[in-house]
Amino acid sequence: MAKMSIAEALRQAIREEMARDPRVFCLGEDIGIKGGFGGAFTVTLGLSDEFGHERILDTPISEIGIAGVAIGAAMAGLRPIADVQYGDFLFCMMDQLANQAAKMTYMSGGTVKVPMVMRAPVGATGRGAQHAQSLEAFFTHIPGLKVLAPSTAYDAKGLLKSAVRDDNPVLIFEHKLLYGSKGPRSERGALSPIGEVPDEEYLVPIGKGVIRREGTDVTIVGKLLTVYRALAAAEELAQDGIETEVIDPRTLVPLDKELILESVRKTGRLVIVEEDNLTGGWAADIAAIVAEEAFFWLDAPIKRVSAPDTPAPFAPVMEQFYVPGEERVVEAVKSLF
Amino acid sequence: MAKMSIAEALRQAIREEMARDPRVFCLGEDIGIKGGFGGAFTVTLGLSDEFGHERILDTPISEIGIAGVAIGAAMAGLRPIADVQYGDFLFCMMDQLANQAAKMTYMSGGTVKVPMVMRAPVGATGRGAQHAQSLEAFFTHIPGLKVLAPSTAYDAKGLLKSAVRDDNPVLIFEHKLLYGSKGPRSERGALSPIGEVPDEEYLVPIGKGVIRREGTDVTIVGKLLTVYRALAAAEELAQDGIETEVIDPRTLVPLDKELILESVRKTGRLVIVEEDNLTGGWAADIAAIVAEEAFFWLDAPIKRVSAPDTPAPFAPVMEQFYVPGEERVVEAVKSLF
Amino acid sequence: MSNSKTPLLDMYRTMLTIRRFEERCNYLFMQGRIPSTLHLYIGQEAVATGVCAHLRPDDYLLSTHRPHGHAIAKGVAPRAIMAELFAKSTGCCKAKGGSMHVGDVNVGMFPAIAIVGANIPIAAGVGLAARRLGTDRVAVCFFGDGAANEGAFHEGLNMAAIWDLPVVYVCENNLYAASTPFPLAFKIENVADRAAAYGMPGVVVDGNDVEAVYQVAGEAIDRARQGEGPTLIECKTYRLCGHSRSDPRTYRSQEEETAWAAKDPIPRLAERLKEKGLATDETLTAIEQEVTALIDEAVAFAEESPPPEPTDALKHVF
Amino acid sequence: MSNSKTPLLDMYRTMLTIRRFEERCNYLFMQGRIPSTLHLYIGQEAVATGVCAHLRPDDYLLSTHRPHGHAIAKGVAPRAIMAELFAKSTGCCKAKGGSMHVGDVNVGMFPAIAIVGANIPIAAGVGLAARRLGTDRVAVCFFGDGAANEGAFHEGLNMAAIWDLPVVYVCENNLYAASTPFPLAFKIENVADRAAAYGMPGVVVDGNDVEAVYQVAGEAIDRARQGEGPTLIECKTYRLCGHSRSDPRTYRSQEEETAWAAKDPIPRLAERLKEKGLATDETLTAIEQEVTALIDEAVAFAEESPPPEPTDALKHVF
Ligand SMILES: Cc1ncc(C[n+]2csc(CCOP(=O)(O)OP(=O)(O)O)c2C)c(N)n1
Ligand SMILES: Cc1ncc(C[n+]2csc(CCOP(=O)(O)OP(=O)(O)O)c2C)c(N)n1
Ligand SMILES: [Mg+2]
Ligand SMILES: [Mg+2]
Repeated sequence: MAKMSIAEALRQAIREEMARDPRVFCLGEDIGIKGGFGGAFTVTLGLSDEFGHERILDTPISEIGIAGVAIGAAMAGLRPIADVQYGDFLFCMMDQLANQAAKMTYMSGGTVKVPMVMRAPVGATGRGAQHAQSLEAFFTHIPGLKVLAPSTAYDAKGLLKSAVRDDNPVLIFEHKLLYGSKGPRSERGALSPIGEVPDEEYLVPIGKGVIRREGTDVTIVGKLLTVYRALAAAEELAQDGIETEVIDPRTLVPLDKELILESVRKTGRLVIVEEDNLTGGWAADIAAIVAEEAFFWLDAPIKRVSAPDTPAPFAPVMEQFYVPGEERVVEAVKSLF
Repeated sequence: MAKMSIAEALRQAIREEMARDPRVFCLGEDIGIKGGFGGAFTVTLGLSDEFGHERILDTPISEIGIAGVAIGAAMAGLRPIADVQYGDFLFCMMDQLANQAAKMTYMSGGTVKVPMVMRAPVGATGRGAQHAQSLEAFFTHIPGLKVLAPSTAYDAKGLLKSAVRDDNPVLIFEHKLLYGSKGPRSERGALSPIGEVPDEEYLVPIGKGVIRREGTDVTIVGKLLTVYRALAAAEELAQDGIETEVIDPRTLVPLDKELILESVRKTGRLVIVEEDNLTGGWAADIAAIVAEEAFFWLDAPIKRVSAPDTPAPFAPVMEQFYVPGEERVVEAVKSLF
Repeated sequence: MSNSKTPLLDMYRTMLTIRRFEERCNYLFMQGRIPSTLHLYIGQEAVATGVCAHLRPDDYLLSTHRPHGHAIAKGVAPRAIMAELFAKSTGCCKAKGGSMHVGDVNVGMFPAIAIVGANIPIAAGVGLAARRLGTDRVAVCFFGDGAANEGAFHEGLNMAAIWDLPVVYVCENNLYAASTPFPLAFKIENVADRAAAYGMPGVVVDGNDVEAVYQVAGEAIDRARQGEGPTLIECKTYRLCGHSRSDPRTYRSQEEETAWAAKDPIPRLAERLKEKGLATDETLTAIEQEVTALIDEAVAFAEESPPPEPTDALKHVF
Repeated sequence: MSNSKTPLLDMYRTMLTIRRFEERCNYLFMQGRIPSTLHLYIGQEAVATGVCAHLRPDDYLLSTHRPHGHAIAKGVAPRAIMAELFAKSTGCCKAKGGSMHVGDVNVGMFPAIAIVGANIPIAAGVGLAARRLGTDRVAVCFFGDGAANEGAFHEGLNMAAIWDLPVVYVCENNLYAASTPFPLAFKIENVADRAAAYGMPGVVVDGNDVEAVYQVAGEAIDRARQGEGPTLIECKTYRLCGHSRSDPRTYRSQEEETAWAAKDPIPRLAERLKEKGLATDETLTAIEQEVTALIDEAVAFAEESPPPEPTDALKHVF
């Protein structure tokens, strides 16, 4: 077992997959320049020394092109790992992801595959409205894409490796405050969970969630950063005698629905916490699933704890209000009893 | 009172607003060419004869540009009505809509306004996966945008006029099968509801829904085409003694939440019908709101009747399976009793 | 690439197959036997034919909302295209795609892409894969004049250029994007002039002259295959039909249509063949009959094929 | 536009204000008194200054992630920018925007746009409004070399060109897009060479020579104001600082940095002023003091200003 950050775990996953399969390569902005950043959050740092600039391919600032090239390369036999510097820029390549990558296999009657990975950092980190969004909900709503959201180093490595081997387009959302990027690319206010990662090779299967904490009184579903908010809230709630079950789905599409439903059937109460805006968020989908499929087990309304329906504000005091904190989770849970 | 189609009602709204306010203008592809189509569904047909080509501005095939120009023009004092030929192409301009139009007012601390309208046809009409999508859910999830979905000629006209006068970016989704476009641009299988439209000027306020049919046993919320599916289902259900209330929110953002909550408090049962894909759809948000705010009035699980999580298939037999029909609505309602 | 080796008669057969295929489509569509919408290629046959005559089955083709001609020229079976248009389970996309998405990867044609310009960066990616996998395959990407104003054009061409990718970009400038005449959307004469913005060679050619297209495309495809990078070819042409289904074409003048009808690439090639002694009227009649039989067969196949099951809609998402 | 009328001393003051403002920002940032990230403009001051010297307060400016210099040159109060960086309620965007979105519509500067290239089509729209409303206002749009590879660049420039909009596009080619050197992303010499692809004039100018920038910008702005359409100006320059906050700049060579430091536009202008007899060392020292006082005041204002209320986050969505 080695201890490492998520950025390191992702780097290791890329390194292993590239060593295993010559078809795997990375492309993106500022990912491999000598003396450069290794991507916006250091994930690819040093990899061009190992694999060369053909396989750690620096691109122009051309998001449509990055996505398009990744799609075309995947259709013709390579296995690209592309990235955007901030998730917000996925909107620049939205047509390529939503209309091309996601629909190609379907439109071809199953004869064409698009085995590509797109990595995107999300979350508000004091940079204002255009570098802050949580994009997961948009992409869970596009059939044909798989969507991952690892919150630990173990999962980040295992899921990225699975994503590279998957024959379909996979988006991986990574939270900026969880990377643990070092040096000039480190983040203020980061949580940077250092996790244990086995020395031997492993995969984390796409589509399997985990229970991060067992409990009997209420279920909290979180993802990425809010898994940690949920765990912190659970600690506090325990002091009031409320036993919280915390679920981290890890994969948003396909979703491990049964894990959530089973938990709610046990606890009778559900709170969903996400950093994204309330209206139309991913939390709504979880609520809708449970309101349909576990309705008779529910003892209380389903609560969503989300950012308000505003863009991300710049000032730290406003941003802290915007991003759901532990207290809001505690309050939401308590309102159910 | 005059009787007219939605395409005609929209055209009249544009004509009146352009006559009223010289700052209003239209831009888009193939909207004003002499001898051309008047847009993909004839909405702007003939308007360039009346207003000239400066105010019915034909653009290159440049969706980023169309949105960008509309945004810039709105920021500097005009009131553009832009359109895309098919809603699916909104993805090509997604950055402009989501990152620029929606956030400009906020980022400026309220000092800049973006009074623009973007019109987009939605719905599956036998053209395959890239000309079929229902895009509403994506845009309801972007704070800073208002989102309208008129299903009658009266609402189409009144809401478009309100949208033009609104100081914020407004998206209007129009269903291809409801336009009633004539001549070469008519649609097979269209419903084309002809509606009464007052001769005198009127506005439909943004943010107010309507009850399309009153009932006591179950609430169905639909939008655009599915309002008609819901009404047809209600007829059928009435024969089994089930009295259905059908709600058409007309405006998705801001949402007339109270109208829905009140109805559910009365009926105790809720079904939401939309043409969009199930996961992450707009229906999820309605379900989540009700599961939180009217939970104790609910007598049964909340049901969503949506398209499955696939792209739109081409073959009519598959498309009919894909788009939720009246029978699926009836079945969903009956499962609640 | 010398003219003596030019497979002119084969190209004639291909062009005629495309023409007759589409005329039949139009007829079937008008009769209501084909659903949806159609973007016909009538008048532009020399472009697809002249370009694809150089391609191997393992070369790649990326197409648009107007793909039937490209598909036939690349070797997709007309019956499989016809069955797709009929929305039958035997269609080249199993009736999942439809007219705007026909393709068959077994002959190197990916499903056509109906978002204008979106195939352009994808073609760059395909070219990248061809090179990185150590093959000498080439990717050809067709698109219209209208597509050259999409951001995807810009990003895709630039990336193909800076990485010297084995891609040939073929712009079919038929003077209109739907109803929009070229000069309304461009302040320049030629789309090919934009090649210079990417450090890529650009060539303009008469797209109604299959020999000229063949010549220019051959050079570009050779360059690409030899690792010398992409080319932008602009073929000046004209669609002798509406933009899509029942387009009345009232945005074009009668004179213009007549002038271009006189440049129809098929009679033009027929004349050349006879001039060059490569065909007689009899040869051409025989080809005509061959083509008719092929299309009759395709229609029969499509009509007899079973439709998909409604629930097939759920397959092939992943 | 003759050199005799050139407001060289005013431009010196502006350039120095930008330089000292940013040096102070950097210092405050390193001290942790400014949150978030910063993209400094140090080294490029001649561009914003030479261009904006021609602009009226009612002309428009569209900026980027690196906007402080543009803002100061356009007349946004340094104290309002500083307060924004400090995340105070008195900031030019009420602390909603931050460093990457500073602006003040009262002096014609819209909030800067941090999505690379996205301001380019928006500027076309602003120009369209200026004309349609019957004014002779001009819109200036700044962007970097990297932005010229975005689809938004392509679509925006083409639309500005075909409609002859009153827009001046100013590409600040500082040889790098973040860490990416120009030749890795372009197979051409000059971004301005792309103007031809849109039928627009393109000009290359030494962006470290404020007189040259002033000259070229003046011509383009005049053209735009007189309804003769847009221009693409490329200013060759260099940032004498990192891309953002604590960038170690290890992707650039020491020699290159040194060579460009020697071309620093501010000492260069100081020399010119003295050569021309427009200033003495004393004048320059006086300006230096003036500027320092201005910036001290801005910092004091920012520090003393109240932060926003947390719930202010909910305001200004619509
Ligand atoms: C991104 C996008 N915008 C608009 C359309 C609608 N549309 C389909 S074909 C077409 C015209 C295309 O013109 P051109 O590229 O010249 O090709 P042509 O039809 O002439 O072959 C348009 C506007 C589309 N399919 N995709
Ligand atoms: C669409 C988009 N892609 C990527 C980024 C991340 N990013 C911010 S600045 C920058 C480099 C910009 O280079 P250039 O346009 O040359 O401007 P400069 O920073 O040199 O002033 C990048 C890649 C972004 N903000 N927006
Ligand atoms: Mg065309
Ligand atoms: Mg730069």
